[in-house]
Amino acid sequence: MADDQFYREFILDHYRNPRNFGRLEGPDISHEEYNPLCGDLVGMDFRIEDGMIADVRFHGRGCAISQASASLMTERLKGMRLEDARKISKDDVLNELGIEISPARLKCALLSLKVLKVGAYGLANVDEEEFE
Amino acid sequence: MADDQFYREFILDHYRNPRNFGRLEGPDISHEEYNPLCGDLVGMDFRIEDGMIADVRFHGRGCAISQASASLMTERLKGMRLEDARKISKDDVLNELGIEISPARLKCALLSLKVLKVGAYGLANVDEEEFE
Amino acid sequence: MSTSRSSQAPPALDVEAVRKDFPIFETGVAYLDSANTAQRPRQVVQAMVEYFTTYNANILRAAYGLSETATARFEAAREKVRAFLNAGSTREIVFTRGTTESINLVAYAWGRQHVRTGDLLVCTVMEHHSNLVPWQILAGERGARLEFVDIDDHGRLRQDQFQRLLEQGPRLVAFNQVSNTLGTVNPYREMTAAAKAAGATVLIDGAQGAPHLGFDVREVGCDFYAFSGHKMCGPTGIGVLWGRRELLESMPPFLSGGEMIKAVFLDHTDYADLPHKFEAGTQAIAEAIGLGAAIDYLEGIGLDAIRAHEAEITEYAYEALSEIEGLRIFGPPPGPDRLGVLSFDLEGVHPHDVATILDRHGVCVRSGHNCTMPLLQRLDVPATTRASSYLYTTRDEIDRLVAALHDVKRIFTR
Amino acid sequence: MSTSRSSQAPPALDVEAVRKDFPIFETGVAYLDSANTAQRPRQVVQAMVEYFTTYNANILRAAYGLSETATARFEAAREKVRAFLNAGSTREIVFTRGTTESINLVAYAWGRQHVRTGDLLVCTVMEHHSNLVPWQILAGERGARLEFVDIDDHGRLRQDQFQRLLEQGPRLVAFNQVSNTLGTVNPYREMTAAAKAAGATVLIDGAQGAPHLGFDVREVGCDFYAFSGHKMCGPTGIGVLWGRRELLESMPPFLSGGEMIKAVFLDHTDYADLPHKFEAGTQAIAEAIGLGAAIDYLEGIGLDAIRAHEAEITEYAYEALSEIEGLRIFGPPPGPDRLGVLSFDLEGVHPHDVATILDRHGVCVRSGHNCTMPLLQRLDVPATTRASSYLYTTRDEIDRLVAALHDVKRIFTR
Ligand SMILES: Cc1ncc(COP(=O)(O)O)c(C=O)c1O
Ligand SMILES: Cc1ncc(COP(=O)(O)O)c(C=O)c1O
Repeated sequence: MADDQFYREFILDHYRNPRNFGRLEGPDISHEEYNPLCGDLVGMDFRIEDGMIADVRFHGRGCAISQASASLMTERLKGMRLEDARKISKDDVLNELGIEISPARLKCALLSLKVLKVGAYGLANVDEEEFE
Repeated sequence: MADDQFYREFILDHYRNPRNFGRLEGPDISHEEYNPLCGDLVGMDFRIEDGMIADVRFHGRGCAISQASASLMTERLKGMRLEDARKISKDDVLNELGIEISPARLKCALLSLKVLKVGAYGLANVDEEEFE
Repeated sequence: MSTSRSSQAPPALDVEAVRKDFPIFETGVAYLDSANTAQRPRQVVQAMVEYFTTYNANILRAAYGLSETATARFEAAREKVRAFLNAGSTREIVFTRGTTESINLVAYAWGRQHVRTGDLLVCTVMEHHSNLVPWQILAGERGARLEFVDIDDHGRLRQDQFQRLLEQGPRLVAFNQVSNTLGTVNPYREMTAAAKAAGATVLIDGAQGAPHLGFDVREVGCDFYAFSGHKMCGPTGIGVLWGRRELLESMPPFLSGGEMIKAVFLDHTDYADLPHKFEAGTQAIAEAIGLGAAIDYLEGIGLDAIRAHEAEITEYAYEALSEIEGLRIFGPPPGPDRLGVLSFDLEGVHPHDVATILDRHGVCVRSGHNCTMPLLQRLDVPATTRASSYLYTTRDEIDRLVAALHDVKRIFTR
Repeated sequence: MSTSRSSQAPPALDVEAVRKDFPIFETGVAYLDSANTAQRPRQVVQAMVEYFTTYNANILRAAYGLSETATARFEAAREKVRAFLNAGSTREIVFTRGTTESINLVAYAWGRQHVRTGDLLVCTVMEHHSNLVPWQILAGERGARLEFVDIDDHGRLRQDQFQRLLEQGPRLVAFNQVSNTLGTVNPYREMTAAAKAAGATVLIDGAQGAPHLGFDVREVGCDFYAFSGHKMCGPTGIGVLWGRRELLESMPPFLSGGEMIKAVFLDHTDYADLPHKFEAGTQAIAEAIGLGAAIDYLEGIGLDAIRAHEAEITEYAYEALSEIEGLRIFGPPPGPDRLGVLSFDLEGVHPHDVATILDRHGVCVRSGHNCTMPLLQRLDVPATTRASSYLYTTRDEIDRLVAALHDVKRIFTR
């Protein structure tokens, strides 16, 4: 049925077995974001070497969408050049999830992207609308 | 037509030629009331002798209803015992005007009664609802 | 499965007949989010449409027929609210946008006048943000202390703690009649009596109480009571603050401008009498009339009948949910001190995922913090799923909820 | 009798077609009180009914379809308002109950933060009480000075006086775009530029301007703009405050409670981002959606076409009224700086008597002080009779007004 499409196996797998879950010791960058609507939290620690994401871990709590999205994000980021990471867009994230996300859940899906943009790029004044 | 019924000749007569209009010198009682909705004002001065209204004058400005009602009221009051004046009711006033008054104009029609009740009887805590 | 708990037969409610009054049910949704906002019967919508299309005019200000009709209907709605609350006078009925504005009105107009440095304000840990943040801000501004009554393991207020706080002579006691997350009906009569005896001013947040239990301000004896139209089948954009007349009279105005004045001069203003002193600007006229129609509607069916129906549905739902493995319900068990608000946790599945899957089954529930974050911190959960019922809720809707929850479990244990 | 003043042909407005959208005209009234509140077209009523009957749910809070639809429509209404005002972002659009609440929001949240002892606040003698009393109260609380720009004999603001007040470096300048008693369109672009140059924060009360002229917040360059839905064919219970983003961001919240928070803890609260920081509690959802429909409706007809129609009606009415002996019209003659609000005095007859007799002819006009008592004190009249028009007003209605006024004269000179 439809929900099996929505909560696809690989999403539930990332939710139940999150990749790169945990903290880094002495990270070069560390940032957390919080979704007030549902209480979801995602944080990421980065080790940067020569402009490259040498290591990344995430921690947090929340719904399957926000946690699977963060887990997927860490897989994508590992070994990526920061300048390429900067180009990751909302659409990239949604395409990777490969499901149709309703407006109320968009913030969940994009929470890890927000952590990346605000934390790793220091885009403190990033427009909220990008993550809605 | 209907309006001729509403603005009956004697009302317009009292409006144009108010009876007992003016002030008393050194009145025993003097009181004014104001209708914030339309800016109508009615004030009355009383001379009391042996519990009897020996003389009364009114002053004010406003619509035909409020001014004619005040003029009619002074005619009724002159020579009346205070204790009888105390019994004058809302219905008495409306019956004397003899016209059907819409809710928005009721305050105009009853402004002089309010002056009488609050001023002459000292009913400072009189319920506003009585004059609405 | 369950039967009515009361031994004396309550007036019967024909839920299928009731549902015919609510056009939205034709869409087929199972609406279990009435604690968030209720559905509106056509009688309420019709009352508003009638205003807009046959006697639409501003109130109080004009001397022509349309405006007089509008004024009369608006004031008739106020009288309906007065009767609903058994208040002594319509002067005590102030129209606002909702519970939140009502409470803010008190926090600003009464609070700024009466609360001083070192004063104690007593609230509870189960309050909706709307009956918590205004007091937090007031306490911060005034250097007052804000203390919270905790709950016990069944989601009931700890009366022992409340008593100890009362011994400190609080300036204000503010609590909800019914919790919007736990469904707990607080012992508001007893709490009010104790708080008044301790010299406190008492505000009761009736947002969740008024729609189901009603309220008798004279019997309870509190000082302020606030509720929202939209949670009791009325429209959005309207609510009520009831206040004791002497208190309202001694308070400065809150919002100022048109309609709340007797006379304005460049250098000063004389304020209008109650209730207009607190109703600045053009009022939510259609909405007040709609609220009046909602009260007529609920009273036509009978609050007792509604209460009995809800008690039955609540018991049915509570039992059905309890049978789901890994599901934990917050708040007291069914009984006279709990209404049909069922917040729960489903092990291993976040409430947002629960709600999303339920939605795909056409079942509408709330997920999140229900505007009670401090309570959720106390319960140590980041969010809950909440199913809430009202006069139109059926066993069938509960069955659909339960079936959908089994699907959630199936998906998440695949 | 009159022709359109503009040389370039404005888009035409078919008033009979327009009137078919307004069910109330089937009652036969000549409605000349639109400056008080406008009539609502069926499109607006329908938008609200649709919400109530097909996707009625609370917004922002829930993750199911009905709630998402409601949220999307509510936020789409905000976007319509943004476009209507040409604002830079929907974050600058705050929903309120109306102009009065919008101005009070600024007086509380901005005023309490920025106004200090000895500061100068500049207002005008023609303000509606809603743009006067809040500043009076603020000035009183803060020990600030409140000064008023006077009018000249034509009901225009005395710009010489305004300049002199600006030289004193006021903290705030607050004035209306259009006067609700005189019909004067103030030179708001020039006044704003001058006030900004003098370092003042500028609030414009657009209650009478928005419905007829619209407003471009970026072109004008003011800091706050307030208007009401019910005066522009929208429902009651909804209005807007537009504020410059940096200003709104730096202001503390006004009302507090649900929806305006990021996170609440027992000892502190983090507030939500704009615009939600200023939208505490359940919003007037149906009403915001109705306002969106009203904007669509007005823009569908075209503000230019509406303006041209009103200019023609105003000129027609001005001439017709001027011919009545003993009748004196307040405010400027017809022209680009006057709208269709015609307040007048009929010698020897009190406005209340005028309105009562007009009502018996089915003609609805306002009588009284129009919530501008200081202006009436300045004009030295206790009250006025006011006839005001809008997009649906016809020459026939003006003719009925004139005929009824002759009857007033007949009765009073009998
Ligand atoms: C110029 C002006 N300002 C403010 C207001 C107040 O608007 P509202 O009553 O909708 O709050 C009005 C209308 O009454 C007005 O005409
Ligand atoms: C207990 C309680 N108090 C206050 C409120 C706030 O009501 P409103 O959002 O209508 O202002 C609510 C509902 O949201 C509530 O459930």
